[in-house]
Amino acid sequence: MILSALLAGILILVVLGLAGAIDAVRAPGGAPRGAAGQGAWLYAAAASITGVSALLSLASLAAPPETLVLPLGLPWIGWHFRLDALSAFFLFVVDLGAASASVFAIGYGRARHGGHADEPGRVLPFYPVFLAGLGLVVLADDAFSFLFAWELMSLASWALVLVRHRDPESVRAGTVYLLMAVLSGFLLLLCFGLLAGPAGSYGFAAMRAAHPAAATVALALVLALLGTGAKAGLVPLHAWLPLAHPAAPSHVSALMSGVMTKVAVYAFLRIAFDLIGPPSAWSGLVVLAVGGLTAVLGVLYALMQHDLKRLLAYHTVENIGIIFIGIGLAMVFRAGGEGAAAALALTAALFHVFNHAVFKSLLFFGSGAVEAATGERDMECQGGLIHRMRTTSFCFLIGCAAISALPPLNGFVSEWLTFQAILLGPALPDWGPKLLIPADGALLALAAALAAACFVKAFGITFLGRPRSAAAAVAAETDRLALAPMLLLSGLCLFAGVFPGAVIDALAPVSRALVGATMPVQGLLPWHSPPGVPLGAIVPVAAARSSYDGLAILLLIGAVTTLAALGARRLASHALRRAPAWDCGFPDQSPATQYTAQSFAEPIRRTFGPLVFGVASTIRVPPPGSTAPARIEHVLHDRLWEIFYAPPAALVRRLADALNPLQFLTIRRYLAFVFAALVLLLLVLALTP
Amino acid sequence: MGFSFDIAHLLAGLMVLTSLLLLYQDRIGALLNVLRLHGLVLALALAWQAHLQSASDLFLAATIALVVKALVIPGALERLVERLAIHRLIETVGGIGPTMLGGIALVALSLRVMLPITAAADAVSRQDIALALSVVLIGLLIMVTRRNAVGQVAGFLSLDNGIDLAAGGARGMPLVVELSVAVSVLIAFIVIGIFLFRIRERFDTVDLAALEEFRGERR
Amino acid sequence: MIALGALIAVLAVPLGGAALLALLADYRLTARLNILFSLVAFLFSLSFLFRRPPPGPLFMIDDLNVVFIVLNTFVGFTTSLFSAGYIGHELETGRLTPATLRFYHAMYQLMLFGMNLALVAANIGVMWAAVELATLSTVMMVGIYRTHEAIEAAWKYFILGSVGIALALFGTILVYLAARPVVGEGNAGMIWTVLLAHARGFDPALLDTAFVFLLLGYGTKVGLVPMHAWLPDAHAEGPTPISAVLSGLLLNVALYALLRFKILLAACPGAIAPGPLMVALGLVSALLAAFMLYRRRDIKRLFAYSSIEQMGIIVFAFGMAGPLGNLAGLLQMAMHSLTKSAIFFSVGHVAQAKGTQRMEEMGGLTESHPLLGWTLVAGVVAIAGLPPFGIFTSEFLVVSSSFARVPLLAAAVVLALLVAFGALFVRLGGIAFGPVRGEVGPVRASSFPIFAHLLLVLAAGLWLPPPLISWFRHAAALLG
Amino acid sequence: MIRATLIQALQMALVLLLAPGLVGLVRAVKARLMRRRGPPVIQPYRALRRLLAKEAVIADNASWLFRTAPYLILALTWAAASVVPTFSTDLAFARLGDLIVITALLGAARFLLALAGLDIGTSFGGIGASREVFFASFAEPAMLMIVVTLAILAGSTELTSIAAFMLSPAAGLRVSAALALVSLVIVALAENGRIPVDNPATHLELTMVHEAMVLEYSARHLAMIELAAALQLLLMISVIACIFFPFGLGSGVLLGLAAWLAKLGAAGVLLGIFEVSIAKMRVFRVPELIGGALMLGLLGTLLLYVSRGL
Repeated sequence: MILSALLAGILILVVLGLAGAIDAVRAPGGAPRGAAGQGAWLYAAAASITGVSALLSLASLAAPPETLVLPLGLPWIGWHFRLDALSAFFLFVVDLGAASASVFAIGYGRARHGGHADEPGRVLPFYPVFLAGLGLVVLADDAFSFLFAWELMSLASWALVLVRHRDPESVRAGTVYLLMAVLSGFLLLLCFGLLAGPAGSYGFAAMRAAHPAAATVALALVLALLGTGAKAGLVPLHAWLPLAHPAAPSHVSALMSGVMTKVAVYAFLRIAFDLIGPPSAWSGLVVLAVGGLTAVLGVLYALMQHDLKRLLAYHTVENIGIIFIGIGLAMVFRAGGEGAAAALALTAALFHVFNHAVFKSLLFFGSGAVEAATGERDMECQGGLIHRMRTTSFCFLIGCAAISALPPLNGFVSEWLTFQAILLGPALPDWGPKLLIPADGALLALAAALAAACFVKAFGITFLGRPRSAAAAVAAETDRLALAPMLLLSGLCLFAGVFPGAVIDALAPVSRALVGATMPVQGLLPWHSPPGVPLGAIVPVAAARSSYDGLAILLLIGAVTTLAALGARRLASHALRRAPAWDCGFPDQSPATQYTAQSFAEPIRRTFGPLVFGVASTIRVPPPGSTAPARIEHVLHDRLWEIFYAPPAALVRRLADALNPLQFLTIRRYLAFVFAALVLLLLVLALTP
Repeated sequence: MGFSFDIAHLLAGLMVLTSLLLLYQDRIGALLNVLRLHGLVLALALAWQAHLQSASDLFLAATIALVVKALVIPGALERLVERLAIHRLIETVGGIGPTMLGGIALVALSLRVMLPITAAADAVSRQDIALALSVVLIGLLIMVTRRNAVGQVAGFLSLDNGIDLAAGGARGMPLVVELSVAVSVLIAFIVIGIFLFRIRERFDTVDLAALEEFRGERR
Repeated sequence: MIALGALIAVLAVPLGGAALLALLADYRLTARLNILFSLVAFLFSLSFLFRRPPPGPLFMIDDLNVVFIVLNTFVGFTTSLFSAGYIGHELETGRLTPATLRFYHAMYQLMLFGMNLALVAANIGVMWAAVELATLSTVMMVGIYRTHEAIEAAWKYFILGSVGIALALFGTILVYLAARPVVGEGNAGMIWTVLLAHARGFDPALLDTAFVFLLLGYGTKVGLVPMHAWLPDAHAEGPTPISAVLSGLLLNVALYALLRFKILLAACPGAIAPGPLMVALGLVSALLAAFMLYRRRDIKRLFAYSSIEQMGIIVFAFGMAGPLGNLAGLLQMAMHSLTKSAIFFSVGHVAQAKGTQRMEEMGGLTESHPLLGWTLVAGVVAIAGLPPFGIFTSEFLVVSSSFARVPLLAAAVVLALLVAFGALFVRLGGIAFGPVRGEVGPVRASSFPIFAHLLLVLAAGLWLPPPLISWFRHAAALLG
Repeated sequence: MIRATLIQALQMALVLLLAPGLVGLVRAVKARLMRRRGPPVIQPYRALRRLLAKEAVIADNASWLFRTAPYLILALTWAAASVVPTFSTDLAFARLGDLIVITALLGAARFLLALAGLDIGTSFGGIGASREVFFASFAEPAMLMIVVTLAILAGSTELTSIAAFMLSPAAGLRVSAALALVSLVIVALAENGRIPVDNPATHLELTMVHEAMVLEYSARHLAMIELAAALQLLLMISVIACIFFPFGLGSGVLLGLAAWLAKLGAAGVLLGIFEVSIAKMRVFRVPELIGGALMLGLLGTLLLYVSRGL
């Protein structure tokens, strides 16, 4: 019942896409049609559908699985759908992001430099289809409809990446993106082909029932990791992500970063935990290693960015790494028969999935608001926005704190849970996990610390300090409808951080379905909270081992802050005077003397540079007597791009060049080819007995 | 069998021999003469088959071969050479010696390919097919090794003669006449095409760059 | 009887049409008549879906070729629609004259006749002749612009095609020779049904040799590497309707011939398996064409190479055989016909609007010509095998079914698809997006054919009616 | 329950009260070792009082964040300090969080401080914030490796449980614990901005970190930050004491109190001696130092495997 309602919602989304196309056709050439709010009706409709859908999926989280077959696609396969705990959870994440992005889009469209206000015709037809694709992937229950939805999702988002198509970078980003997306589709296709076997049983139910050989399982897992990793942004398959995500309008970037990468995580979970039988420990270790590397490299690259949205996109890479660390741990623990630990690790990963969807959407909305206000994505042109965009800056700060894993917000809880799972690693009997898991813990901690550094930079350079450009100096707060979802998501960041038990208990059905065990019941809600456990407290394993109480921490901080403030009010002078900045007595009025995004990250670049980045520095010192300033320039180039992307591209180019003369031969030579082929085939005939 | 087989065999063998002769020629005049011979031998072979199979339509085919392939087309080619003032010497690729060796290797190949044919197939067709295959292959070889339109047409013609030979040797094959007419039309088209479009060296040029000017990509 | 009448009509209408159009001078009238004849042929062919004539010595219609015939007449019809708008513009720019148009229309119908005949012929000799007829008529049309390039292309097409035809003829004779000891002399040795019924007793060595010649001969028309060289230039230099017909139809007709012989070979136990040969040629074609896509500068040549790539995949699928492989091949073939002709329709409009076929001089089409630009995007998306279009379905079947059997081959196919994909989308990015470049001429021609094709492909991607599938399955079963 | 609440309240009051004294002690020790008379131990209290009494001057473009940050920073540090067992493990807030939570609370305080440093838009604030987060990004993984070692050793990340384990005979003498101690000391030095990482006594020097960030603060705001810094120092010392020298923790409040005060005094003296005998490092050498701590932590984990015979 719920499943049909959800599918009906998706169908309406597709119809909305068509309506959007018609709307776009009526305003030919994508020219603005009077009011800036074109398409508001569409976004409103999308928001209500996805909102209802989010609630429905939340409600069916603990319900028994529902299935449905539609007579579409290939007749003997059909389109199978299934709503179980895993899909319900991910659908909730998807629809939560989608609903808030849709509401944001209405306000975003009204704003001054709104990302799509100038080209609504290029957004409206594809946006609802993108949402539909996201939802369909999660609900699909056979390889065909899964890949159909998967590619549809990629395709629609590709079109959205190309909204600013006049920018050649956008077009390039779109091409790289779609190529990687298609690569991921093909890898998954191969994976499903393996799992389906020669008989071609593409239904997930059949794959679940089958017991493939160990080699098949291993190959399928590798393919699944590569295929979903290419979509999720696992290093080194991530290179498209920081190109494509920022290029789209901000509400779409939010969806791509916050939601679409989660759908890839979903795909991996579905394949690795559900379709393939119990994996071996080594596969979990591979996932673990890849996750750790992804987390650290993602954040290091993020630190080097000064385009706000690109920074956020690289952070998505980092967070995907964290999620995959959790997943890898769950795989290792499950293979080792540690059900409770596997449940902990998996819950941590899923928790982080939810968290990242929330705060990454929030941050992208914030960046969209900034872009709409100043017309610039470059952080070096911002500054001081906290004075003019108060609500935006507050929400963005919440998002920054959450993504930096600061208590009492949600990001901390999931990372803390991941740490707790990591701390259970040394108890495993094998040497591989024993050594790798603590190392991964160090990587995770490094990533978390660097993330904090990065978001100090992101928030500090963008919102604090003095305006670095004229546009930033006159920026105005963004539209109210754009603010509403930001406030909502900020509230969710706080809620999930303060009542983590509620989230953990809600995830229990998912964890039971995937690893056959759950975490201990936490104080989900007051009415079935076990006696003696405080409301906000979570106990991952045992109370004596570790515990965390988000609500109490919040209350404590609140109380102590009030105490400090009251104390100061009582004891201290109330006098306050505004004056020019002190700056050690040398106040300089030029905002250019402020720390920039690049200079902020300079120490980290210098330290990690030799390892990770290729940096070409040029120093230009003017000749003696010249008053021109000396300049130092760093050009960062991505080592991973050079290792993993450039050679294949160069190979294709070389082959294309080498083969190209075949177009310009004489007829005689072409005849010679035919002749050679004939003789060759005859020789084959003559020589084969 | 006996005598009738021997004659058929002889004529088919002659076809291969003439094909090799064609391969050997590097002067247009001689080439065209050999081509005439080729057509003539084909006509004879077809006629002999017609006699053997007492198939009247094969006589027609033989006549067509005689008229079109031994007379009209070589004649037309000769006119072409005069009108377009084509160089009398045909530039070949790879030299005559290796080409001849290649031709002989092709004969060997076609025999090897056709050897496994079961004895159930009658001896005439077994021989004919093997030799016809050689003629076809040598025809292609001629096309590939001649840098000159006329040389290539000659190659194509001899290839076609090989096919006719095979068709004639296929006892009771229907539509032989129609097919041979169709192929003759094809060749006529080629010749007319050369006339019409003044394609002198379009088959080939020594200078690749000159040719590329005509390719759409380099416009 | 009715069915036989329909069959004769499918052949007679284009033939009569060709004769009539050759006589009429008014190009407006002839263009309309061209549409009319094509439509009538299409409608008649539709009747085969419900009622088929019994197989006779001359003609036969079975599950396999009915797919081809309906597709053929349909694309023939839509292309004639497109052509009517297209030639108007060509007349204006003076590239064509009313006199050449008369010739053009007559040739168009003649070509349709040739293809229809090749598809319904029960006799392998007739089929061969019909393919030759279709080839020659397209050669004429490729050269119709009389530019150096067009003549060059037509000439190349002609020569390579002739050699291919000759090889196919030799192969046909060999098949007859193989059949003769078993089925006796005379016509019976060239009739499909008879051949197939007795294939068990044929001499395998002869059939093997025959298949090599047929594969190379008809493979030339299919556009298989290394016999493909005519294809890009013929597509690029001829009028666009002809490019659409070449890619959408002629390649299929040649493929159909090839498939027939494949069935025959499969029925003879001692003969070599045709599968590996086709798989190898298909893969080589797909890979080479994929790499060739990168350096193309002419938009029509680009899509011509894409046709080679697609035909490679299709031949690969048929080579892999099995119920899924054959089904995938048939589906892919049908989808490719529809999609590629739709692409050529859009490309034709684009080239006319821009006044050039050079891709460097095109840009921002989605902005300057939104409808055209987006249909082109949709076409490329479809041809690249992305949902919601039908090629996704067939490529899904090709890759997944072959991967389960021979993983490495499937990996090679995926490589080819990816490489081609990259090239197509790099190009598409420049043509359809980015700042507007080049002339911005108006497009007046109807976009109905484009939409009709794309909608069909879209519908096939979403939903394949069970009757259609069972029909395809029968055909696939015929292919073994 | 009531007892725990009382002890908790006492501890929270004590840490706040003792923290400036600890700073004063360290300064006094350093001054003596440098043969200066130096200020008295209670000098920090005086400074705080004076700061509180003054009129606050803030920059024209200071935001609300700049004004609220000091209170939050103090609160976060204080909250972290309330979880650490100082003189008794019977704390009402003991289950609020474990060692990781404490680290994270301090991280949150640092996050705010760095933001406050950037708020005015001066180059000093920027340099301080940049370096602060730079050091922290090494210190945190090192801290986590210590946690891993302890978790393997004691089977818990809760400080009370760890302390209980360390008091039990099962603890014994372990190399890995010693490595963890060294590592933790380095981390503590870095986190508190002590020599050799930062020099809390310097001003207007390009190497300064903490002082550069708080340059724009004055009066009561500065007082909060100074107090928070002192509190953090006390907190880290208490953590070290609680983990590695848990003597007196389980044996009554009074004894525990006495032991804690003794430990604080000893630590203050040791810190003073250490700071006098070593020079400040170049900024870009610091990662090597803290990276060393990280390596020690890893080594500790490895050695633990060995000692456990795994």
